[in-house]
Amino acid sequence: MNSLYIINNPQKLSEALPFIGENDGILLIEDAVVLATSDSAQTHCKNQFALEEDLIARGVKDKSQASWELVDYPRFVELTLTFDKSITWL
Amino acid sequence: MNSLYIINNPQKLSEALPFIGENDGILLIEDAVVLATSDSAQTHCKNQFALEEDLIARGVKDKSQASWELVDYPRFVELTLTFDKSITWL
Amino acid sequence: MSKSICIVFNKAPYGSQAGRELLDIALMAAAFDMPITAIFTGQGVYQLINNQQPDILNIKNHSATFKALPLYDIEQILVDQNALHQFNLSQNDLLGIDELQYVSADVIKSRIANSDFVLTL
Amino acid sequence: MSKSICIVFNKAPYGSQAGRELLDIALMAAAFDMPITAIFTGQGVYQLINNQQPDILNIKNHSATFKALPLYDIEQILVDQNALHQFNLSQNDLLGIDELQYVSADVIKSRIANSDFVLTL
Amino acid sequence: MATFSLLVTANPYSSQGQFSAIEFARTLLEQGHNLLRVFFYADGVLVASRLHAPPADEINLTKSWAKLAIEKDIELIACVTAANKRGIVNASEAERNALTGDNLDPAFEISGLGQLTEAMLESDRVITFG
Amino acid sequence: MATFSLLVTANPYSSQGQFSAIEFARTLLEQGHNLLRVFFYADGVLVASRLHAPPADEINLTKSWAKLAIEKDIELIACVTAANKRGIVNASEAERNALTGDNLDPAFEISGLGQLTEAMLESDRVITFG
Repeated sequence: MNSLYIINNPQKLSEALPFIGENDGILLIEDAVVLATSDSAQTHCKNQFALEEDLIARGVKDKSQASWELVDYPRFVELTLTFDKSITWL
Repeated sequence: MNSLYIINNPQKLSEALPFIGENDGILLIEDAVVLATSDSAQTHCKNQFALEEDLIARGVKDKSQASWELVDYPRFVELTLTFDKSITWL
Repeated sequence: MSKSICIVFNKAPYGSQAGRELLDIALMAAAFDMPITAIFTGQGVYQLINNQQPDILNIKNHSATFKALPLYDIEQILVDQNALHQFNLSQNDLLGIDELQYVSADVIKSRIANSDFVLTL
Repeated sequence: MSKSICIVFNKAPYGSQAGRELLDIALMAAAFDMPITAIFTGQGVYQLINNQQPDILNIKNHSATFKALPLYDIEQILVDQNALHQFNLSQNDLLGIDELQYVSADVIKSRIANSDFVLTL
Repeated sequence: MATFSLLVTANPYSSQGQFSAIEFARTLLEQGHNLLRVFFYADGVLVASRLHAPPADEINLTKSWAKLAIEKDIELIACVTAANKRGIVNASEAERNALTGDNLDPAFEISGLGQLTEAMLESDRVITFG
Repeated sequence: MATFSLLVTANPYSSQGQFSAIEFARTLLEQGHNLLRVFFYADGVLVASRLHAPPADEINLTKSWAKLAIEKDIELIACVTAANKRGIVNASEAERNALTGDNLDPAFEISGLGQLTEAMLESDRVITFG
């Protein structure tokens, strides 16, 4: 089964990473979206998403890297159905 | 003026470190006391303290390193007076 | 077959209440006969330290409940051995629970992948 | 002479309310004529990003208040340039406040050392 | 059409999680999915108080949840242990604990953790906001 | 003998800071120092509610503060903005905001941030517990 890892705190991505499979997904939300603006936060995971509304809220949408696909809330809901389950790594 | 830096979260020590002077003090309390049990958390600061009660509460007092001086609550109060001010780095 | 759940302890006691409140979820899931795996990783391994004495700070000690997990039929208890090494801890520092399994991140990864729910707090 | 205070912003908006609630302390200290230095370090530099639009999430935008700091006689505003580099940010990404001083950690260190109070949240 | 439940553990005042959870709930409902239950746990239960007085120009999260619950007939359940410990009580709990007053908002219900486990068993997806 | 004030911003349920602050306060008083004021801000204000019902075998932090305040005549002040936003209100604030009920514990007082600034100016040391 493939999981969508929801990360809302920038410090938590590295903690969850050892458990994330190549075919799992990572979705950055809330404060964690700043990771999408940095080229140092690249992972082995093929499905990297960042919540567009949270990037806009923080004024950093135009700084996000191409390796993170921007998704809005409707896509967020769809992603939770595309993946078999969602794991919010607090 | 010399400051006592109070650290209560293990992730915060490295964040505060660039601002801590050699003659300042560092006091680890609450969850941050686990740093005193690790040889990797050595600093350039000459005055390194860890709150004994918090080490005992977590069952790790006998694992604390000699480079961190154990202090109890009465010493904690005294330290806040020995140093010119206290800075809790949240 | 009932849905399975992984409960991930990744925060130390007693600076947060996460361990305590995750335990309550684990016990409730056990009452519903869900297959449960308790996973200890990151600073969560400190939850299992023996000889905790938070009562000296007037804080309730919940570590005895970890010892009782097998009594609630929670027998899958995985401890991330990388986390133990990272924090300079050994198996002797932990509560004497026969069911503790010291495993690699890959074992935890595959258990998480194969569970229906995974909770952290 | 009145006691001086450093207010240290080290958390990003809007995942926490720290920025907002530290601002209120800064304005109150200004009302008491305390000499104030506002310091932005770590993820706190995101507090100063221009073009923040949290209203799209129904969250109140407090960044305009940072622009108003000089009106409250808070003119010492230090931005940790290491933090900017670390997060791939440049001065152009920040609010247009004439009083922003881009400084090294050592400048912040000595300002902190010479203040009577230092608050983070 | 899928059936969702949400587990909300976020502190309503100091974090963004409750805002995210409400936005997610609204969106899934607009898409025609079902929302069976929102279960509040840990600091998430704090939103169930009716005594909030936020500044006039700011969202009242309790009322936002209540509006959603009334319009869309959604269960808002706060865990009793987490709630009572954090000062969220209904009238009968207040009486049982000899407290003078209560503060549970009428849109919310206090119940046990079993309601979370049941939501897991009866929903296609449970999404956590913390 | 020194004069202390404390700034307490710690969430009383999800963190240890309030326990640490109480222990620190008790210790400094035992040593004969003065404690001018404890100022509660951010999530720290949550402890000022009288409606907590913790499990019987656990500390009630509100009562621990109240005991200290009564025995040693210490001011416990919660910031009005932080408190009202977080659902901590006294009777007059409840009325002004058209809320049905109030929950401020009588050992605590609600006041403005100026009380924190004053404490800084009037104390030898202000220690933060967050």
